[in-house]
Amino acid sequence: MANYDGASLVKMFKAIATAIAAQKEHLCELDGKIGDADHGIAMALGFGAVSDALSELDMDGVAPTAVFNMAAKSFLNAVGASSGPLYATAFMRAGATAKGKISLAEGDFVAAFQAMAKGIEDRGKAVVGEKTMVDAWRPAAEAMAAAHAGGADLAASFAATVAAARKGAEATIDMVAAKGRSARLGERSRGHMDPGAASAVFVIEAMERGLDLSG
Amino acid sequence: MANYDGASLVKMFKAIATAIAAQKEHLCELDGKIGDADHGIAMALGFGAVSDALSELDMDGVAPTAVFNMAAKSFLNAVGASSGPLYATAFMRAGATAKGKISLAEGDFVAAFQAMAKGIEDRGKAVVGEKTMVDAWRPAAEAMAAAHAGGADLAASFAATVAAARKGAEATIDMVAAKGRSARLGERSRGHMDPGAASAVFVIEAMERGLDLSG
Amino acid sequence: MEKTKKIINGQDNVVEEMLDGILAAHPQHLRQVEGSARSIIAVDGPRPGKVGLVIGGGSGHEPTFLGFVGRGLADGAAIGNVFASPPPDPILECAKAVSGGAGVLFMYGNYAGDVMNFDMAAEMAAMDDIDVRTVLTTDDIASAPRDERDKRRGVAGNFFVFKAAGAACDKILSFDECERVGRKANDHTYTMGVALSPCSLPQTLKPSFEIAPGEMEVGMGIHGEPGIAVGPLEPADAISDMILDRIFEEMAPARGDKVAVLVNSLGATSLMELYIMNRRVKQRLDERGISIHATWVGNYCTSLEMAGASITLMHLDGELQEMLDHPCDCAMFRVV
Amino acid sequence: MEKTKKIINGQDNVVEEMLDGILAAHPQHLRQVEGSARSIIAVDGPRPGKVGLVIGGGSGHEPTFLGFVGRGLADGAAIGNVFASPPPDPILECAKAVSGGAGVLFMYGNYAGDVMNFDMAAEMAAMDDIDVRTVLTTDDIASAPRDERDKRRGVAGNFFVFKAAGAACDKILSFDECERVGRKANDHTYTMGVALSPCSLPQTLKPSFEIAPGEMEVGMGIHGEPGIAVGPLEPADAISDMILDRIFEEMAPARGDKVAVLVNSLGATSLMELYIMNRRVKQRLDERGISIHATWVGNYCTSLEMAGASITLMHLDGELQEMLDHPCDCAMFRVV
Ligand SMILES: Nc1ncnc2c1ncn2[C@@H]1O[C@H](COP(=O)(O)OP(=O)(O)O)[C@@H](O)[C@H]1O
Ligand SMILES: Nc1ncnc2c1ncn2[C@@H]1O[C@H](COP(=O)(O)OP(=O)(O)O)[C@@H](O)[C@H]1O
Ligand SMILES: [Mg+2]
Ligand SMILES: [Mg+2]
Ligand SMILES: [Mg+2]
Ligand SMILES: [Mg+2]
Repeated sequence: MANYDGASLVKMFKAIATAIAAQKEHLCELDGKIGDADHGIAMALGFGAVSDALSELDMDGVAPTAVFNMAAKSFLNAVGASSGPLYATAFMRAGATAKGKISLAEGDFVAAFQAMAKGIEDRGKAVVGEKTMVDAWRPAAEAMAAAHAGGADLAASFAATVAAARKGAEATIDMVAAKGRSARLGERSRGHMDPGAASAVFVIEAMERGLDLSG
Repeated sequence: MANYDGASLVKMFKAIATAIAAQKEHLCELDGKIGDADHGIAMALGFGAVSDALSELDMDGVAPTAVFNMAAKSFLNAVGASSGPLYATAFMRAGATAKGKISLAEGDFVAAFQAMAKGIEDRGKAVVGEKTMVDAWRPAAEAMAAAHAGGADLAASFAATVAAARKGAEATIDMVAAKGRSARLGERSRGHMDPGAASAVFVIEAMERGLDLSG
Repeated sequence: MEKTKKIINGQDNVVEEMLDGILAAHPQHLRQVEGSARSIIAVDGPRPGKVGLVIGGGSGHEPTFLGFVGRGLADGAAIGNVFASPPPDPILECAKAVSGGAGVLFMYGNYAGDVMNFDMAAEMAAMDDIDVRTVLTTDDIASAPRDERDKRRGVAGNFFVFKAAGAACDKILSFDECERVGRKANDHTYTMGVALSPCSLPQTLKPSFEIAPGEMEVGMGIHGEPGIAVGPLEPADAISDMILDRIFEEMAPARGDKVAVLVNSLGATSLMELYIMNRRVKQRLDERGISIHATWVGNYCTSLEMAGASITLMHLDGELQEMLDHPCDCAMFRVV
Repeated sequence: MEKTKKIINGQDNVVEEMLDGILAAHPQHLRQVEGSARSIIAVDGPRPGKVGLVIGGGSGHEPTFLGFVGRGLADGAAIGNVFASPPPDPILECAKAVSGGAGVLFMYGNYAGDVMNFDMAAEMAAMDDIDVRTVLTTDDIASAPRDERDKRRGVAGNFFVFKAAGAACDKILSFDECERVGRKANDHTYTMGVALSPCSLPQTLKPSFEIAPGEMEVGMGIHGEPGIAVGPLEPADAISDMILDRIFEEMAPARGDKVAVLVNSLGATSLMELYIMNRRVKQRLDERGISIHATWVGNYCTSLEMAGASITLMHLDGELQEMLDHPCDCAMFRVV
């Protein structure tokens, strides 16, 4: 059973930054339909700043908590927008679950995902079904927990997690937004995927890729 | 030999108004190339106002001078722009040549055309070759004089006048503007017909049509 | 697709470069908080014993927010990226810089992103012993039904709301009073607008949304958030009537009441068009026997180069009128 | 072709309706001359013994000209149709209304149509024993070579020129002095601009000219008259440099000299872009050791909804600086 230290989390965040940069335009287009067309910009800016900040870190023995906290802080200060406090809170909460650990065991990801989902829900005062990134993060966190409880290894757990996030994001298409900028659209928000849910899928996919789960 | 009273001049001005209204867009387009795209608007506004004002006139025994003066005044107050003072001055001067007459004889059109061309030149401080309406009006006036001197009747004189105006307007295409708004373009003004020269042709054609020269 | 043309250098530094240009133009009015480039405060505003007023939000709405920083109006503004809330840090730095010990009011448009960032900053300020209260502007009557006023967005009317609260602060009213005036000002302010053509973010240089030829978007948000309806472009009077009818319905003004008027361009719409709308506003107010205390017409809250306009009415009483009339001296706005 | 969207009623009454809206918004500042709707004068400006200042020209440049009518600046403005000179009559009526017996100055941009109409009005005023002198603004350095300055157009810089002359008149200087200050102000004022996208007349609702994708027109006139060159759209700094280099060449400022700066939008170009340009203006002036006395940034002389911007520098001496600083109170512009 593999363990993931601070350095591997840095690699994970860099993978997220790369993935999001590639989806910048696509996410802006999604946001253009029901929001203000800047979600790709915000996310790319945020994870770009995370990646830059983490490059400055001394990797030698860096604690997972420190990586999450630095990610939270740099994301927050780079972004503004809704996604800023939402992801910053998610990473801060994830960091808290890793407090005192020098690396994350497979099971620690269950706690981290739960904390991230909860952090986003708390900060956004949102629940599943309101057409936000919560609709990807909450099922993802549940899938991770269920897979782990069922004895799956981290690779299999992540596969389930990604699948759940995707399904959750797809489900936002049919929803009417109740939180965030698009909430004012009422029925006009239906028929489009929530950009924050869409980007959550790219984030979680990139985590899977960046963590080198084959190890 | 026919004589033209005030009422027939009113008819003439109405014919001009109709002709110019039909060319409004075309004249704006020409002006768009080397000016500010409003020449058709100005001319249509001006002759529209002339036509409206003349409709108010008591036609019974109205003097040609009165018609010209009313045309000048209503054109001037409706238009602003360069064409306003230019045509207003032209009509005022034409009116002056008709002073005291109850109708215009064929030869009187020679004096009227000379006065109009001169009025435009004076007001605009322009001469032939500077890519303005003078390039249509001056040769038109000369052609009218020459034809009349050569014994042509008014119909034939007008035919020569219209032809000369057309030729003059065509000639502006190759000129570089030295007066008016387009004078700042230098070489970039070459290759386009001057809108004021173009509209002069429509005006003179409409005069020919409106005067009922068959009489 | 054809790229939207903008006079910018690169897409990444538009806000920094804009701020440099603003500070270069208005050194008598504005300065940066040391070490916090996105925190801009009034040279001559904050002072001990006065409630500090911090406004802010995304860039791209100029002269909102920076133009309204100055003596008698806001003490500071935290500046976000284009159409994005500022992060908590510059908000916090503004709060620290303008705090005169009497409390700090945060006022900004009601958008999820801004709320989350300003709330985080307020939590951080509390740790620095700065007492922060928040008044959200929610003047966009098209953005939620009347019984959900607290869900509405803040748009051009925040100009009136900030002005009134800024006057209260400048008069050294108590924290309670300043907050009360701010809330009251917001409750008395009603805005609705139409958009005719879209804007493009500097980062994408392409229109953030589409409005079909011959159509307008009714109630569109100032970041291009879709409005409540799409319809054929109407004449100026019909547009003004549609907006005013909805405003009157909510405001329920009585004969003899007084209002302040703001006819605002979203960017590309010209003063000529705004004044044509204002002509109708005056006619309609006259018809109803409502008197106009003051009228502002121009670019007050823009959305980059979006075409469109909004009408705001502030329903005045003696107090609000006094607050609007109170002098202020800002970089881009002055009442004498 | 797709029609340009505008918030208007009909194409025929835009100017009248705009004027109604302006008068409705600014009753403290502006009023119509009785019986001459297109002649607008300052409520509190003209007075016996003072040289009267009449400005004017076509509509579509708002806030030019009406916005600059008020105590301390112009006494009256004659308003033409969109992009067309006013006819002599409203100009004459303005002259009569503002004449205080000390002479009347006509100041307007140097365009053939305006010159002919204002000249006719001046001739008519002379018959009414009103002594009229004319100062044309010719600040557009792109519109003719330096040795033909009197052929140049008046553009955004007329704001500075009117301001200086208006101050001279307000200080009750003699007719000679007012005229001299006006001419001097014009001689010291240099403007150049670029256009990015065209405007459409309300009467046609289609673009009056074309600027290809990715291109800009350098030195374009404020009515869309073609400029001196067409080229690829450059970054803000390069555009500012190109303009400033030409201005510096003509102005030949020495280290230690003072200027006033105006960065003006032609309509659709946003404050964000203007301030980005102003950042560069400040850098370039700093480099040369030229000090900035004051900076104005915004919509001062527009061309309907054209996109583009111009930079104006006024080369100051003590006198011109005093004239710019002199208080004025206009509907759309104030110096306190
Ligand atoms: N209250 C909220 N709770 C959870 N997620 C939210 C909330 N508000 C917005 N979001 C998410 O943020 C996304 C928009 O992010 P972004 O475009 O970066 O911010 P902004 O709306 O401020 O421009 C939405 O698609 C949604 O998923
Ligand atoms: N000084 C002048 N002398 C004679 N004709 C002139 C002069 N200036 C302009 N014109 C004529 O006026 C025409 C433009 O008229 P118009 O578009 O109505 O006026 P403006 O240029 O004021 O918009 C030009 O095409 C030219 O023929
Ligand atoms: Mg967004
Ligand atoms: Mg023209
Ligand atoms: Mg945003
Ligand atoms: Mg014109």
